[in-house]
Amino acid sequence: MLPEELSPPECRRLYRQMVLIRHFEEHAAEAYAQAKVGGFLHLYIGEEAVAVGALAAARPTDPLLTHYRDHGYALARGCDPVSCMAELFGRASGLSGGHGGSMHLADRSRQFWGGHAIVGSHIPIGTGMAYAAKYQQRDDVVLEFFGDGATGNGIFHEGLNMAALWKVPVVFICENNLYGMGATLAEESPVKDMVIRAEGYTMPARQCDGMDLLSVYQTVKAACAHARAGHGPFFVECITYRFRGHSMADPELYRDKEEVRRWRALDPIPRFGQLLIAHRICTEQELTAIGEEVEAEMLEVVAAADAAPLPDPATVSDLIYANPIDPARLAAGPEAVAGPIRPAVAVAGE
Amino acid sequence: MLPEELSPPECRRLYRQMVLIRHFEEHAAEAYAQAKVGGFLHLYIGEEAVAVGALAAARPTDPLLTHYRDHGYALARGCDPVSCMAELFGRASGLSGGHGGSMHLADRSRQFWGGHAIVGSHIPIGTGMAYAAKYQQRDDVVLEFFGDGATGNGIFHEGLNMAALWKVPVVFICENNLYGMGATLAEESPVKDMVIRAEGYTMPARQCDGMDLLSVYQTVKAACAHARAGHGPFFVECITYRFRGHSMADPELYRDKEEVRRWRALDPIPRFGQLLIAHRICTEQELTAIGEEVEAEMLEVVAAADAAPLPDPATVSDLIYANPIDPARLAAGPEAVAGPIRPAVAVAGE
Amino acid sequence: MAESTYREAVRSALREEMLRDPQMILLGESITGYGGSYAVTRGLVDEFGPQRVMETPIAEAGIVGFAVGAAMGGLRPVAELMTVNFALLALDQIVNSAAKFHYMFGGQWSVPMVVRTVSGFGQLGPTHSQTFEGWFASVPGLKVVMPSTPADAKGLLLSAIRDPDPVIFIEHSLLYSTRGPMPDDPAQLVPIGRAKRVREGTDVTVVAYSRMLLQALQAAETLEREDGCSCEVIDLRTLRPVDYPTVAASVRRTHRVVLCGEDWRSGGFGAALLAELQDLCFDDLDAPIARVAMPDVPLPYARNLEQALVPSSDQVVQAVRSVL
Amino acid sequence: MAESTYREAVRSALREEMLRDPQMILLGESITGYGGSYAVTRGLVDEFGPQRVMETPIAEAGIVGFAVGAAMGGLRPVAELMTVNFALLALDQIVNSAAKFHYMFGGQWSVPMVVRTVSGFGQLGPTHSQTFEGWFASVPGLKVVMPSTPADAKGLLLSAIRDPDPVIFIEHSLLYSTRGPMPDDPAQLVPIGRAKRVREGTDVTVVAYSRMLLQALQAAETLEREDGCSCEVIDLRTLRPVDYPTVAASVRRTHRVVLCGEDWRSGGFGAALLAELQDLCFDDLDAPIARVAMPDVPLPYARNLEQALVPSSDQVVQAVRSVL
Ligand SMILES: Cc1ncc(C[n+]2csc(CCOP(=O)(O)OP(=O)(O)O)c2C)c(N)n1
Ligand SMILES: Cc1ncc(C[n+]2csc(CCOP(=O)(O)OP(=O)(O)O)c2C)c(N)n1
Ligand SMILES: [Mg+2]
Ligand SMILES: [Mg+2]
Repeated sequence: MLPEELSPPECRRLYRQMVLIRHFEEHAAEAYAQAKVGGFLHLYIGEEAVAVGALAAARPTDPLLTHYRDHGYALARGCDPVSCMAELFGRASGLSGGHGGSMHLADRSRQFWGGHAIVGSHIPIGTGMAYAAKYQQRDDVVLEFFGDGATGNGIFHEGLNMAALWKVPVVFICENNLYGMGATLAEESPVKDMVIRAEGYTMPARQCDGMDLLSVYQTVKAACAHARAGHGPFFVECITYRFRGHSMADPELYRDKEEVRRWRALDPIPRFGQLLIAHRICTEQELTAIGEEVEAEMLEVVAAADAAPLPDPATVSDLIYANPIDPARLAAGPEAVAGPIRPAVAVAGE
Repeated sequence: MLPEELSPPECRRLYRQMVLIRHFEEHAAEAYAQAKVGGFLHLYIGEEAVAVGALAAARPTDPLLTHYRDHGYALARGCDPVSCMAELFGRASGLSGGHGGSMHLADRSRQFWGGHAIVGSHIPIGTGMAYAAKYQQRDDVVLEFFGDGATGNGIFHEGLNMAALWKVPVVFICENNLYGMGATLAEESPVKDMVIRAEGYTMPARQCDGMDLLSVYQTVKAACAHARAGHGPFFVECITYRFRGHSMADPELYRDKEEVRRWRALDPIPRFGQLLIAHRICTEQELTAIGEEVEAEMLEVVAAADAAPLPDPATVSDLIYANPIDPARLAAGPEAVAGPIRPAVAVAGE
Repeated sequence: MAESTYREAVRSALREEMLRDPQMILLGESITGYGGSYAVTRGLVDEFGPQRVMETPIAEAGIVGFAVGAAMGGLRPVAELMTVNFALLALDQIVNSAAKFHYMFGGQWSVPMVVRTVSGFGQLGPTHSQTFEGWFASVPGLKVVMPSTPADAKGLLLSAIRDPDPVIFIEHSLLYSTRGPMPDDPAQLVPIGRAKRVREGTDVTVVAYSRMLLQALQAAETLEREDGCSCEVIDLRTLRPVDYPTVAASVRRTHRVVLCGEDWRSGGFGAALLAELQDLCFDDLDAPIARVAMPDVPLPYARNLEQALVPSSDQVVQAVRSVL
Repeated sequence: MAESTYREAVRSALREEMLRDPQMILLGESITGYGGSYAVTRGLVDEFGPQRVMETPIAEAGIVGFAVGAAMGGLRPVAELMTVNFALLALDQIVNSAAKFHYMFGGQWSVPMVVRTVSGFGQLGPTHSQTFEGWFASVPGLKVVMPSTPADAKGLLLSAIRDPDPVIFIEHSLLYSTRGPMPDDPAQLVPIGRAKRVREGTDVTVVAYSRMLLQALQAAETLEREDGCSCEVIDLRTLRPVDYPTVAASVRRTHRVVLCGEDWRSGGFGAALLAELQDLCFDDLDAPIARVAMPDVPLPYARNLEQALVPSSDQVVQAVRSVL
């Protein structure tokens, strides 16, 4: 029943990742209450199986783009928790140098190309990255995560349409948590199942249980195989649920406690834990130990982030451009120059 | 085989409308060559059966919105040909006062709410008009025409999605003429049949032969019945072809003469004419007579448009606002006033 | 005299006008069950039902396009765009549909609609901390309003809803909880296109709107106290059309001007104001027109960086001193 | 010395850079079989194939978003938006993606892409005759270029493609068929951010770009002939960053300035320029800075109305006379 590539150590690693995300988010919430985190904070609690299961099914070298509810993906991709927390704290050592904040984490070294806060805006961007991979004959598959709410936006349509048209290697993963901020699925969408959206592009699609790491893992595994084989994009829908409000500011007037309770009973972490016990991969005690170990790590993470230096206001205007131009310097020079100024082969960001 | 509501006089009227559009367009092309028409001119030649068949299937009171290839719809809706031509000539008596030009014809008195030149932009607008009809419990059905190319734009998605979500009485009519400017269907769309687009919204859809007036008529008839009965939006795809270039500027490098010849053989006008003869509704001679009569009318139309007065440059800044505000006048007055300034029930444009 | 918060003032304008005009509808993202991301529309769906208070998909262009059509169909739509940052997605519908139809179709119909949206900041990061009033105010066919007080928020919103032309109504997230006096007549309207002299002075004219009006008034107090400088403060309230007669009259008396805004310095609304005022008052000016604006930087998340950039009353004080 | 049309100059820049850089791609609407609505890309798909010259759906936001991603993936995309009017549909991707990523993600990557688009008019009607350079030029993170000559069109486009930052490159439909000399070195680059003094003069500084540069030069001849007035004419070429040193140096000599553009007067790019120049040169100015711009009207279709509104060399002449 467990795919054989999911060895016991690997299973324990995945379990630990979900726990790590859960604890990270709880500490982030606490730090927000202490005003160490500002702005909007969107927690991933309840949806851990999606990021962990999906990224386990892909390669660590597969480019990853997500929406703003992005902490879980960053951690599942192996980004340094201290740098993640430091970004939430607005520190210079934060994953995005303190410029982006919670919604805009990114770690290029891990092919994590950002949390994106304009709903759906990253969808055509991922399509373009997938085209670049195809053009350069890399066998990468681009992973794009977004919510059910994003599917109502035109940019979703344009990004999927182009991906289908040009058969690029991308897997679109819709995290259907039944709400777009305060909008229920019935209020925001004429279709209950997001996979139906894919039909307009004749794009293969599959739905899975987003509260079950294995279900997500196996579905995304198949999707990546399809895309990597050159068959074009694949659409995955993960039915999941956020246990907390949309953001810390959310009074949650739009859903009742009973519904939340029902979903909390499906918590992906104990669920996967029970599976590991059933398969004799872990004992109850070992799982508890993992929880305690992660919690201890988190205390250090928060302390380290708290101790991290603030960005220097003197540098606030740096980095607006990769190649800042100073007309004052140029004004002296010639009106035309002999090329080439830059290398022909672009290496983005260099 | 002919629906009984299509009486012989009605059939002759529809035939005449197609001929009228054909001749209007040919004269518009001639006037363009003489620089009496400027800017972009998009001819409807070859697609007459769509506008005439569809509008015959709807009520004259059903709100109508189209894309910029709009002369055919205006004439099929009964707009004065002289006013239409005068608009192309940029005259004050033009349908839009000379402000809009060929791409922006409109005639509110006939519920023709405009040619729209930003591809797809009118789609959510029609959805909104349909919502207003539903809200006010009018049994209008909004008709929206657009091309195959529009289906790749996000605004198409947003407009259809909302229409399906709110079940508004609108019929989306996609004029699939196989090209979006120079883009072939295969270049611009991952799906060959535009009706597939509707599946992503679980919107009922039907394809028809856009070169056959009857096929368009019967399909749109059913679509309107569906929408008017309160069952929500309906999507119609008419397979058609433009015999001329995208616009007068189009060198048509992207398609071969042979393909054009094949489609010209399917010309909707003689095709419907033969049907009328077969049903003994008209004789060959009568059809010829209609052609001559229309041509005679067109010569008068062009002459009248040519004689129409130019807009007065002194009025060029009028009409930017329905309620122009002059701060100079206000500055004297009080900083706050007792309401109400305007009537509670908005009558658009009044 | 009754008091109200800015948030309640906006809500009461919406509510009272909906009671008065059965054709008025609201639409937007998370404006029903959630009550609006800034809680402005809370409770309205319960009172007026989902046909009149419509939860929409996350589709800004569609929302505005839909509202344009609803207005053409005879309704009075007020569309909420959650923040002005997202209005970029709807700009085509605002500029090429709402703002154009009356003129382009020869005056056959107008588009009586309001786009309510919000500017502001507070560690929201580069994509969520922008404000584009200068762009909207440059478009013929639009009217643009940015109230700074609860009374103006209500009075101007009522005027905007009743106006037959499209109005961009920009609120400020940092003003929602501010309180202020309300007029005795709850139906009192504030006319679009009318600025307000909120403080009389003789040495310098400070022009502001929205949140910066508060910074300007605070700066005026400081300057009075510390420099004995008498600032005249004008609340622009409407950005298109601008009440130049009122502003110019003040400049002709003070001969010095400071313009305050929160958008980017290069090409922001302050530049538009400066350009027109230079045309109108060049010979009256004893000093260059000074601007307080956001430096040309995407506002970063880190609190200390944000605080180093956001226009404040201190900057207004310095700007005034620079022209004295 | 070799000559070329503006159209050929743009095409040769695209073609030669594609030959030089295998990572460069083009994408846009009707740029393959059709050859581009202004025939700029004609023939390129035959030479480079559909993988490098991509026909796209009519999806401006998607086109720019795709290009941003392609750039992040290591390609050098040049996206064509058929006209600048349609760029409104892509503004979110331009402003919140392309312009933000390098700063927002702490400099981890840049977005080396070019958006090529076109402004212009000619009885195209209100939705198709706009130009928004002032909006683009107000966005930190963007570079904005508007060449007026074939040589600059080529040299600046080459620089834009090789630049690691996103560049908005705005051509002019009425310049495509104009001819001009080309440098002997076909690979010669014109640096972004460098204005050009195209005519020396002592009485007034006329600043222009794109099509208005031609109007300005024509006006200068007229003024020389009829008024004996010596105009210095500066071709701005780059709108962000603006070469203020060059412009200000000229103003300090002439003490009079006329700014020429085709966008709306209220809040157009001319207002942005005016505001900065009055900060830089207030004491050097002997007259208010004059602007030639489009009146605040949606440009109507009728030829006689359009001609009454479009900025011309006559208007430049009058503007110069108004400041003398
Ligand atoms: C274009 C745009 N519109 C509105 C918003 C405000 N907003 C932020 S998150 C959100 C809801 C998104 O819901 P969904 O896509 O389902 O993701 P989830 O939050 O459920 O993970 C909204 C409306 C935004 N960020 N961008
Ligand atoms: C948003 C937008 N992008 C591009 C254009 C330029 N353009 C005008 S018509 C057209 C092709 C439209 O094709 P289709 O929708 O199939 O309509 P058809 O011309 O075939 O009737 C394009 C790309 C435009 N007007 N609007
Ligand atoms: Mg969701
Ligand atoms: Mg077509």
